[in-house]
Amino acid sequence: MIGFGGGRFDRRQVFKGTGAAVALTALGGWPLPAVAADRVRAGITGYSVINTLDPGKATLIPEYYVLWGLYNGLLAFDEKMNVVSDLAEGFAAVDGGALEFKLRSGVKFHDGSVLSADDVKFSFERLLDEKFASPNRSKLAEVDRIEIVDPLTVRIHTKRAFAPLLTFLTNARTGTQILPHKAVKEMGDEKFGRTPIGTGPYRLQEWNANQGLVLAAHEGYFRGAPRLKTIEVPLITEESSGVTALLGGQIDLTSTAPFADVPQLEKNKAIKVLKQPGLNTRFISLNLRKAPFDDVHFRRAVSMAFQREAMVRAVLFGEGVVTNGVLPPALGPFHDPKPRDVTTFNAERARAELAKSKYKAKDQKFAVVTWGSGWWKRIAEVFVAQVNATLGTQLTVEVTDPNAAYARQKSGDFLASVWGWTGFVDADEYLYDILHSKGWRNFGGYSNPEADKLIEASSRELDVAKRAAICRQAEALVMEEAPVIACFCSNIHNLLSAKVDGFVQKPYGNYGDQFPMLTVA
Amino acid sequence: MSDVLVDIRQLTAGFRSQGRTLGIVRGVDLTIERGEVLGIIGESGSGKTVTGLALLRLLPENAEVQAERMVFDGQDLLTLDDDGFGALRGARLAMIFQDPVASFNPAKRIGWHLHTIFTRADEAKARSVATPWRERARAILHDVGITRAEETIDLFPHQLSGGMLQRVLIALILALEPDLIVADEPTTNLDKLVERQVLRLFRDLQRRLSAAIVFITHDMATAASLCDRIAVMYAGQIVEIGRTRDVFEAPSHPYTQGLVRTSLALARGEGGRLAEIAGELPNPSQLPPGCLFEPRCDKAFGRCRVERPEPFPGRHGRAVRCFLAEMEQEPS
Amino acid sequence: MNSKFQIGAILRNRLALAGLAITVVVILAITLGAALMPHSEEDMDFVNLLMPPSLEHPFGTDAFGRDVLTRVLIGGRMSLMISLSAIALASVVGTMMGSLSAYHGGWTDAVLMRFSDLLFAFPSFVLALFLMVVLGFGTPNIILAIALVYLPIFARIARNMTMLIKEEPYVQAARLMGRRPLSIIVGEIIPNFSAPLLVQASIGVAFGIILEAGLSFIGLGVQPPTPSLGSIMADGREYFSRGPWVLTFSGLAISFALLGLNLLGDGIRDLTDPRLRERAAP
Amino acid sequence: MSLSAVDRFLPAVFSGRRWALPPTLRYVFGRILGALLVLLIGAFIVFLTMKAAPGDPSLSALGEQAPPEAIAAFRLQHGLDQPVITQFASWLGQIAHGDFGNSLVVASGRPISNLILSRLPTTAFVGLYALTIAVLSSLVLGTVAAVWRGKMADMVATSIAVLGISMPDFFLAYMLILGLALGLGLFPSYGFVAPGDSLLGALHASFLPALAIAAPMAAVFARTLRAALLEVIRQPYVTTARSFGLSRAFTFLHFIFRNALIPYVTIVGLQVRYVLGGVVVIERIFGIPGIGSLMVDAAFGRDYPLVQACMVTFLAIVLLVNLLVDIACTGLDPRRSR
Repeated sequence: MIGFGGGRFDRRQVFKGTGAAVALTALGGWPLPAVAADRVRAGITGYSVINTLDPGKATLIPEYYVLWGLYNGLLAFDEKMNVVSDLAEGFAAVDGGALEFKLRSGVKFHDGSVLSADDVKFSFERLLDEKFASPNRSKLAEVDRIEIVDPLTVRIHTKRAFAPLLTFLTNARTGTQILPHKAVKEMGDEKFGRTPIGTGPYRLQEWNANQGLVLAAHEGYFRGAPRLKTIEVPLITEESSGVTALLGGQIDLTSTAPFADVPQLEKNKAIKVLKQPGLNTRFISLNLRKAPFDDVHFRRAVSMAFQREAMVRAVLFGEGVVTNGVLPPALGPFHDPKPRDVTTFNAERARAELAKSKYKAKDQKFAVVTWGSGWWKRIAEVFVAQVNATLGTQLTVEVTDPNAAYARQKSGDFLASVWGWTGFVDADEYLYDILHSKGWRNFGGYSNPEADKLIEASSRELDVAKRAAICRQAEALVMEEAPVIACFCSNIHNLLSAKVDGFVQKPYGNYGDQFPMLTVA
Repeated sequence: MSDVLVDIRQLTAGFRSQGRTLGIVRGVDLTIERGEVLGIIGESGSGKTVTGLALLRLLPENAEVQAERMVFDGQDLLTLDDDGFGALRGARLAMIFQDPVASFNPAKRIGWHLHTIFTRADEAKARSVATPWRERARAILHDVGITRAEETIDLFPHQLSGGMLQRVLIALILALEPDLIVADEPTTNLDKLVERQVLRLFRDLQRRLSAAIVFITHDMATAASLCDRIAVMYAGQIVEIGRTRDVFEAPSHPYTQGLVRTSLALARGEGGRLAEIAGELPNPSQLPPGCLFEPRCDKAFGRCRVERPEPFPGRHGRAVRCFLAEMEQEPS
Repeated sequence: MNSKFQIGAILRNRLALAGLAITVVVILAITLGAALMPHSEEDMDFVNLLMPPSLEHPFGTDAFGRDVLTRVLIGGRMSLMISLSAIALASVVGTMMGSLSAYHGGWTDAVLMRFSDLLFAFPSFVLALFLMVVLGFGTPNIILAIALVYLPIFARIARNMTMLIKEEPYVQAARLMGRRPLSIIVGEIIPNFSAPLLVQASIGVAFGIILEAGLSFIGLGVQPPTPSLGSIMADGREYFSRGPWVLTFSGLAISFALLGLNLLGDGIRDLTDPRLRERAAP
Repeated sequence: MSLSAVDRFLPAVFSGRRWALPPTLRYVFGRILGALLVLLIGAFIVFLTMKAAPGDPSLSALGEQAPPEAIAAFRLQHGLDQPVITQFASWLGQIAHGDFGNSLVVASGRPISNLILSRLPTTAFVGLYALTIAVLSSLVLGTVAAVWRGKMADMVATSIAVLGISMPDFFLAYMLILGLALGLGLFPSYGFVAPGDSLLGALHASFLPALAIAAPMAAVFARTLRAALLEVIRQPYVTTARSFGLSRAFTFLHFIFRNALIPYVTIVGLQVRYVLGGVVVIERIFGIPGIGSLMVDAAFGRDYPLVQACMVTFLAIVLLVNLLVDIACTGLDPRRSR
């Protein structure tokens, strides 16, 4: 059994005799917090479940954290969210609107096989296969067919122009990572998910369900063998436990940090805090099919009835920025920084909107659904307290567990519910999925034909500046009707022990892709 | 060295409770001679058991015991510390309790008890015995009339009857070979037949060890059958003491007279109820100002109500705590 | 022989006395004290978020700028209310179950007591957790979960005591007079073991408070904004390093209250259980 | 030859009329059968109750981005749309083969029996560690309190015991982390070292969680021991032992303590329920990969089969310990064997 506590090591390592300190521990000595310099313990904090390491099946954030280090996509993001090359050396639009990708030569999978265009075609077609039922199928939904030009050249034909395609081919929360055709066929999907093989800098060495994993360096990695031979990845359910573990020297790196602890941790010399506004959006999801949120005036009244700045202070302890829509600032040109009246606190205007509404404040006694005991719960608490104070409503908070809250979102069994999404890398995932009348994350039933048209148009526009302008226009149009009540976007954090260096944080909350960059002093 | 084994003067004992001390024994004077059997008779609450326990310093922690003099075989017990006293117990002093079942360690077998006592006795007598303990155990169980000794050794106390256990207890005492045995109503819980057998054992025991026995009982007849002398206790005082024959045949204290009457009535098979002495023991917190027996005494007169009688000595070590006895004796 | 014993006896009484005093202080605090507090337990103050203890806020403020002392007092009331309701429910149902079981014997007994044994065989917190997951969130469900956890203890006591008492002549007489079993159980049997029930209930209230706190602590607690001691602690744990006073003071408050209840429970047991009283004579 | 050796030497072997084994065995078998029956009924009730729970395991299993097709496929694959009775029947059938099925959410697709078997040693280690701390400290506290009853030592021991009961274990855990781990740096605040890797390391790493679980237990044990000792001290056979002049130490050990052990062991056995309960929260705080944290994850994830399996495991452990305690008490108290 492998574990990840103070002075944890696996027996093989000891028998190999690496590191006198570790060997001493095995002889019954005290567990030493220091680790050998060729390994790092990178905790995944706040999560306890990794179900699969098959990109085609992955849905959970911690699954991505790990598989980003096991696989590559054709493309990747740099820290400024520019799309750069990864397995593809380059790409170009060819006649007929297809995208042609030139693959690097000599890229080896963990099993020693060499990457070819067939693997790319296989990976994408597998994702598109309806029988495979991939949760990431929508990323390639616009793809018509995949053509192998030569062993190192692939063409992707789309049904029509589809702007988000490039971002969806990055090694992010996309599922479009490249798998070895032969190995997957030999193992079958189920087994592959548990013994994954990719081209990434690390391969899976050991996996204890619900406890953690051990990754070993991929010596044949196309950018050169990683410096750190071993990465231990314990799953630490409690974020606060992750902090104490880092402070106590039981781990070296965390994937997240509790918002409250960040200011103190920034003062702590033993620790480095990396942070920036993340690619996420937090809002109050409203059910527009039911009273009172079927009334746009009531929605606007509520949206103007609370101070988002206070919410950021009380909920995130300042670790975030207020938002005026669903597109977060990290999306760059897609984000419109200009404040909107409808998402700005103004008690008088809120009450004026309420007066126009067909609903009376005092009749409103419904519950705002939220979950857990942490900051999700606090969003609802601050929201309800302020809205009640401003409008005289009698809203309450209903805490459930995430599962029940999600089940109610899907079934429409809610009036208002704290909600949010994280790790989306393309504006389309926010606008189309959440606000388009056909978007599958549009739980409230919002429908605006004009907005639908704009959103659809944006995905056809390949010029980034023009596309961003359309997106901003669509968002502005939608937010006037307040189909969701935008709240804020939270910072993302990584905590590093002072002796660890080299981690470059990206707004979508990257993790495993940085493992080969790490150095230990 | 005289024949006096135990000499006690003005023994008082009581229990502290809620900040007060409730007196139970109120100035008992007692001498016990070597090898004699002294019976202490009284109804429950009269202080006879407490006297016995005080003798072996076995009263619980909340007890308060005082005496002017407490000497055992020339040794002053009052100045002896707890360890010194502990060395006497089991070696020279021993006690047998009313409830044989409760006297045994329920978690241990009979053999264990015997073995423990052999060890204690050998240590006290500073000797080493070559005979295997099992053999000694068998022998001593035979001595107290247990025929299936071998099996008995391996049984737990709860598997034996009260009578059997009392026999085993006597066997334990036998092994200890003490000089003084305080037996606190050892036959009360036994049926008549077993009681007779156990009493016979006591006589054997006394003969073999030539130990002095303080036999505490509420039964006049039992006492009469066994004891050389009898002390009658009432409300924490010895109201009458003397040779068994003297006390039994010519009870002097009205209380003793009552006890003897009751006993005779019972022996004749008459219901004891009529002959019983009416009334109850005085409440220790509200003692009568005069004679403690006065409220129940049908012969009480004026003086009894105001003055507490002292023991009035008579012939053959007789002493009676009653003004009537004093008056009867006066002319001679 | 030794006079120290008496001091000890008084000291032991003093512990029980201290328990009573603490309990009275706690009850006064969560009733009168809470009413007299200048702050509201729900009003947020976004200027004074997570302020350390001061004269204005002796226990500091929480993430919403709410006065922690006020919340602890109101939360204590909530916790006590939950625990009392749960124990009341458990004692009534459990006692009836145990008594009926013993009185009727046979199949009723077998089924009811097997059920009670089964409940009793699960670790209490595990059972409560399971029940909360099944029942869903919310105060009534917490009460129900705690009651179910504690039910078998009352059932056992009631069954054992009823077994003894039902053979008593007055119960037999009542039965011969044709009184209904329920009336006999309620009228004749249960009143005869109210003392051990009372002791168990006082211990149970302390137990219930801990159980509620534990459930709230892992996120299965009462609905906000109503505070309970457990939910305050759960909040405080979220920002323990930033504002340790929230968890520390609410934890100390719960420990203080439980100390009082436990000492008092000991005292009641000493008073009602004659076997535990020091005997006046051998 | 020491006396205890004699006591051990004495049993049955030599005596003729010996009946001990068959009834004792019959008693033990009866108890085992009874426990199995309770286990079966327990499993049944847990299963039915779990089915009544709200929520949908497919949502937890597939994550928040899962589209409807994936959910439908998942439900079909795991038979979640079948009638409850059908599901229960197939579940029972699996259990008959020692198979709890696969986890749906927490470790999707993994056999639950493997999951539980890998967690069991961890929980057993921490639990036994806590139990050992509790037993040792309660032996000292309880004995001190009883021997010097009513005196200062009793006061102190009793107060410690009452404080132990009054402090919720999870609060104590945080205070221990604050003081001993983060403050003084004496113990790690997080993580678990398997005793198989380094026993000292394991004892060191698990000290704080074990202490947090042990404290309330130690308090209960100490009070029980004190009460039991005081009860036994009043027994006539103790006075008899004193009247034999047996040494204080011998009397205490063989008469008083030996008999007080019976209620003590009974209570220790009953408290195993408490240990297991405490383990749930404490494991989570300290990040210990045991059954407790598995159960919490399963419960929040609506991993039905895993929650069921955890409940049944907990039930089985408690029943097993009850059985062991029962047998131990029968050994300790000869009056029980009849």
